[in-house]
Amino acid sequence: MIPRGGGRALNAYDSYNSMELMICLAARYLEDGATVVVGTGAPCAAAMLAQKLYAPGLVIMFEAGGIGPLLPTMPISVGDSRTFWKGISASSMPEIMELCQRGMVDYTFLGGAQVDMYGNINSTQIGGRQAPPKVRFPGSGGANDLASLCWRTMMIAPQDKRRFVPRLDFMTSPGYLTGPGAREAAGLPPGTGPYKVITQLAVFGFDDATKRMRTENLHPGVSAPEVQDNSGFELLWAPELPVSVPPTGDELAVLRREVDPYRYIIGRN
Amino acid sequence: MIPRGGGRALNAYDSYNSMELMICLAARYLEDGATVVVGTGAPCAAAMLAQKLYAPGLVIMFEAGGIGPLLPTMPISVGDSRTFWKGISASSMPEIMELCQRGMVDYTFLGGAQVDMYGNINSTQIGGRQAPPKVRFPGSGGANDLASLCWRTMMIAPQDKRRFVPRLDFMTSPGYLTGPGAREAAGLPPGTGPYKVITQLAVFGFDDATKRMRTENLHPGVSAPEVQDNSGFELLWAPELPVSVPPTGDELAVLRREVDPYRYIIGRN
Amino acid sequence: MPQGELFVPPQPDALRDWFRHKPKHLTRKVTTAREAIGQLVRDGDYLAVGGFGTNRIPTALLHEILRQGRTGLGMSGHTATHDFQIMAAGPCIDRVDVAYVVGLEARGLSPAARRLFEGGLLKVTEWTNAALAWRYRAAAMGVPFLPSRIMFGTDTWEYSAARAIQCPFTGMKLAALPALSPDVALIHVHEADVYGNCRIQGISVSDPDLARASRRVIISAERLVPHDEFRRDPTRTVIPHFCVDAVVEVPYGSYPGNMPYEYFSDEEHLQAWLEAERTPESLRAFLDKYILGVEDFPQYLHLCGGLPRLQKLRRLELMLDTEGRGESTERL
Amino acid sequence: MPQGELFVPPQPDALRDWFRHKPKHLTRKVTTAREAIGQLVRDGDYLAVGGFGTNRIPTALLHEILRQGRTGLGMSGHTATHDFQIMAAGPCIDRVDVAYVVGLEARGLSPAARRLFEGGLLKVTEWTNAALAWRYRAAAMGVPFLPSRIMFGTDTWEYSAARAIQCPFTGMKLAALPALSPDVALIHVHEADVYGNCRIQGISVSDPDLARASRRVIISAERLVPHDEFRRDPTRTVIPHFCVDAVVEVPYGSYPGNMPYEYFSDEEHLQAWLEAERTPESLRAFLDKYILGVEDFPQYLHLCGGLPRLQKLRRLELMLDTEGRGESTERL
Repeated sequence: MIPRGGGRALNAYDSYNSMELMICLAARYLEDGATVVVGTGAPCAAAMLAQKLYAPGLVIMFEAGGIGPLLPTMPISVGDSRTFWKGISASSMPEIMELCQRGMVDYTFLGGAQVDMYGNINSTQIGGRQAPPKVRFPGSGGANDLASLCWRTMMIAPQDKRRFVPRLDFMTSPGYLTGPGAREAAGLPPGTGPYKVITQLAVFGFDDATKRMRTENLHPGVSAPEVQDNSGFELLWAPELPVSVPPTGDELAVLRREVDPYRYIIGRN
Repeated sequence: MIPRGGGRALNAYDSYNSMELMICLAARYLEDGATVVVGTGAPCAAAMLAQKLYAPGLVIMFEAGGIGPLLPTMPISVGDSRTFWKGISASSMPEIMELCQRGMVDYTFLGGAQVDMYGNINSTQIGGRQAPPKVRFPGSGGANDLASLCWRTMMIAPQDKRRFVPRLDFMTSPGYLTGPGAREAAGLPPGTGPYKVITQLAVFGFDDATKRMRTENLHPGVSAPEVQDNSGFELLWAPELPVSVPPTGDELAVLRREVDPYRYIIGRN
Repeated sequence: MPQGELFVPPQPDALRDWFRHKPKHLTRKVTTAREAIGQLVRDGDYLAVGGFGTNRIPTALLHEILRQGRTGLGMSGHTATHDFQIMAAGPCIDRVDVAYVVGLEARGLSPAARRLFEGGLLKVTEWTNAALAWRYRAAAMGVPFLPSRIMFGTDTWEYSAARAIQCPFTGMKLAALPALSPDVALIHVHEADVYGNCRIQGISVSDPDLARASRRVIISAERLVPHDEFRRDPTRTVIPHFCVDAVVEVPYGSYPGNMPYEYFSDEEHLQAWLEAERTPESLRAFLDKYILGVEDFPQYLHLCGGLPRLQKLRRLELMLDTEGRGESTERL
Repeated sequence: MPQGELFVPPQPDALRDWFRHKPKHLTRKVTTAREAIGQLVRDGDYLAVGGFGTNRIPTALLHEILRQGRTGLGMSGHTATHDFQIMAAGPCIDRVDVAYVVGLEARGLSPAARRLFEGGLLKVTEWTNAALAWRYRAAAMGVPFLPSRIMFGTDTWEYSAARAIQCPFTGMKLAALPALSPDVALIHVHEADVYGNCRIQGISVSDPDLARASRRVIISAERLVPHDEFRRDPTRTVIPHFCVDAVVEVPYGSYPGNMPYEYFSDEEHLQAWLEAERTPESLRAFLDKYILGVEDFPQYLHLCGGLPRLQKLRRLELMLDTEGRGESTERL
């Protein structure tokens, strides 16, 4: 637990772990009336939290077909029956992917084993590009599709030098590829790309001119050198680096009591 | 009414009109377990008759989405509720067209204002190809699709020199286009094309070598010159010209009592 | 190369921007036909109509377009029969992608629609029902075209705006059909909630794709049902709310067309339309009486025989005889 | 140009011939899992599985493939998780189109599946979920490819077998996805009749397209229902009988996966699988106990706790607490 604030006696909401912090920060980016395709885990927790606190009109979707459920608990699979529990529509994989392709989905959240300075993501394998790999991961799933087609891609991911790498072992899903204009040149829809990366240390955006990852907020108690030390590539820095506003009591209460009462996700810290 | 047979006293099933004859002949071509996309009118009557008499497993489909109805009466529209009355599936236009495109539909029946010696059909307009036309008809509807994609195209049509023409005013739907190999060269699926044309005078097939229309059966009491005189193009002739087997009492009974009791179609003669 | 005009060229990126800014949250969209048409259909728009000509058609919305005197509309003729007839009566339209128009299937040809074509008053591009269905599908998928195997070798092809392409895998020749995203889609459904979620019973024709392909979507519904009814059985949602801009509750809204499971088509009234069309003058008198001279759709229904007539059409649809017994093939 | 191997090249004309000769009439297709797999799945076939990894999966059919010792199968990895795990356990497979495999979502990675990949025992082509979904759709539509806007610029693209094409209307670059027609599809549904008509409640994932794309289709169904039930409400028919070759009634057939509206996934058993996979020996012992050493699926269910366990999973699915009250978020 990271103690929050100064000399007061700690109560339950004065401390939070990094998973709770990342989820609460992510939730604040999802505005009311937006659409978001999420997976299980932290992104789903963030979307649920946003829906309960800030964005009652957030339309949560899952790639297997669930649209607008009243999520009663955290899904275990992006295709399980919770993903369309009292939903607007129990549709299909093509329905969701086509919603994304025709521009109706604002946000998606992705994870991965590695990310580079352009927000490109590896969820396929460690080791050379030629089989057999040293470690095989699941592959794209819907990640490449969502990163290609949704307007804004977000990541919630722990950060260290193994994960923030200068060169991906395999580029599963597109960030800004090799920099400005590269997505459009490659054939991806204009105006799309990585938006925010939220780690246990900081919040990153992407620099307009270079499309490189840029530190925008440091979490409470985190220093800039610490952030750079936990990245295998050189980070850019916003002119101002406001400290991330820590989770509020409300956020933590709803997250712990309603979103993830069994600590499936927030217990993983 | 065309009197059937010789000197016996006529009863109801000893005579029939040409619409009844055409429907009964057409019905015999639809084998059990086949699939057929039909429109309203005579083709639908033929399919219903076949289903009741010869082909209980005939799967009747309508381009708007109806699949396998237990047709209680003749539909008025190929999209009305009779077309999926107690049906196997109430699907969609793309569902039916994709069934055709992937090769699952054996037969279709088309009509038209004009047909040429290759079985090409005009249901678009009379007058030059450039608008405005002298007479405008509905256009392709699903006819071009069905003629392109179903395995065998059938026609039930009255025959005269205005309808059997040397050159169509507009080729709406493909028969054999300009002859052998032309469909494949144009890009249409191999092995498809016109199969039989049933008129008030004769049954026509298509000659393998030339893909031209070929008289195969003369209806009772009809002569070869009469058939040629009612065609604006030169007909080919099968080596044998058996007389069409006239409607049986069973066929006429079912057609008149069950298929078209209000004589919507068979009264049009 | 086909020489037809492409009235609505595919623009996937412009559409992405459009769809991005459609509202996605649950907002109340219930309004009147007058308001919906007044605000969402503009002169010159390209229009597409759901259902199938005389089946599950949004008659009330079409009457309203006629009543408000819209002109210069483009129209998709994906089996447009009575719907086309209403638009041709204005005439509200000046260009049409034809698959099937002018005819009313077995009922005959529309004299008024013929006059537009034969008088050269319409710009025309030829297609087929599958072509228009797949053009909607392409737009709904967010791609600029779909390949197909239709139309080759015919004049339909020559006067379409399709293009021949070669398959990069097989080398096959294919007909590329350009995505069609209408400015406005008008769709009649069985049930909607106030947010625009929709259910259809029976064949959906091309309406799921059409609702997803179009920039603006106006729904008329036989009845509004509680939002929770959709959440109770989300498998049955055919059109989700975020595709929809306006919802109008119109009982008997497909009359004189057939509404599956609700009422059959009124063949007598459809025949009266066709007969009224014989001359422009008789058509004008007919329109004055039934559409232009009435305030709203309930008045039209009243003029056509009102509830007793609709009750009869309901029995016909359900195949009940005059005594209410089922499986009847009587003509009522 | 992408360098992945195209395991199943598009062949629309060969497929047309195949589909032409599938029987279309209503014939009884009910059989056992053993018979269905025995007759319809051959060594070397290319396989695709419906549902979504641990949701609505045809577990009984997959067990039977394992039990009958099929080898050299190809497999579509359109989110294949527990289904992939079963096929990898054989191993029954030697090549895979990957979108999502090896992982079981939040549950972790399958050691046995990793051993296949990391030991170089599989031929692999990379795709995405949308790519495989649209590849099924292309085959279901009867076209050799569909265009899309995915995968560009990545290694996923490089190791796929897609092709870049140019749109004939807009000039846009598009990713052409080759039609994928599996030799066999295995799909678990809620309800089927003896002819193979099927209904699914909840998300359909890609199964409507998959059933239409595949040469042979084996359905396992929670329950058979009378044929007339389909005719009573034909709007709900998701897969029509003429796509289907065999129907097997398997109550709880998606266990240990989730079956929407019926029973939740058995997370304990799924964890036990993952743990058993740690070494080939422990996996073999697990398989011997649960699959290879049993006669049929009911025996497997019995070993896993039988009806009491399934009753618990049913309550979990319906969110009933131990007292049967609704909306419970208790872990039973």
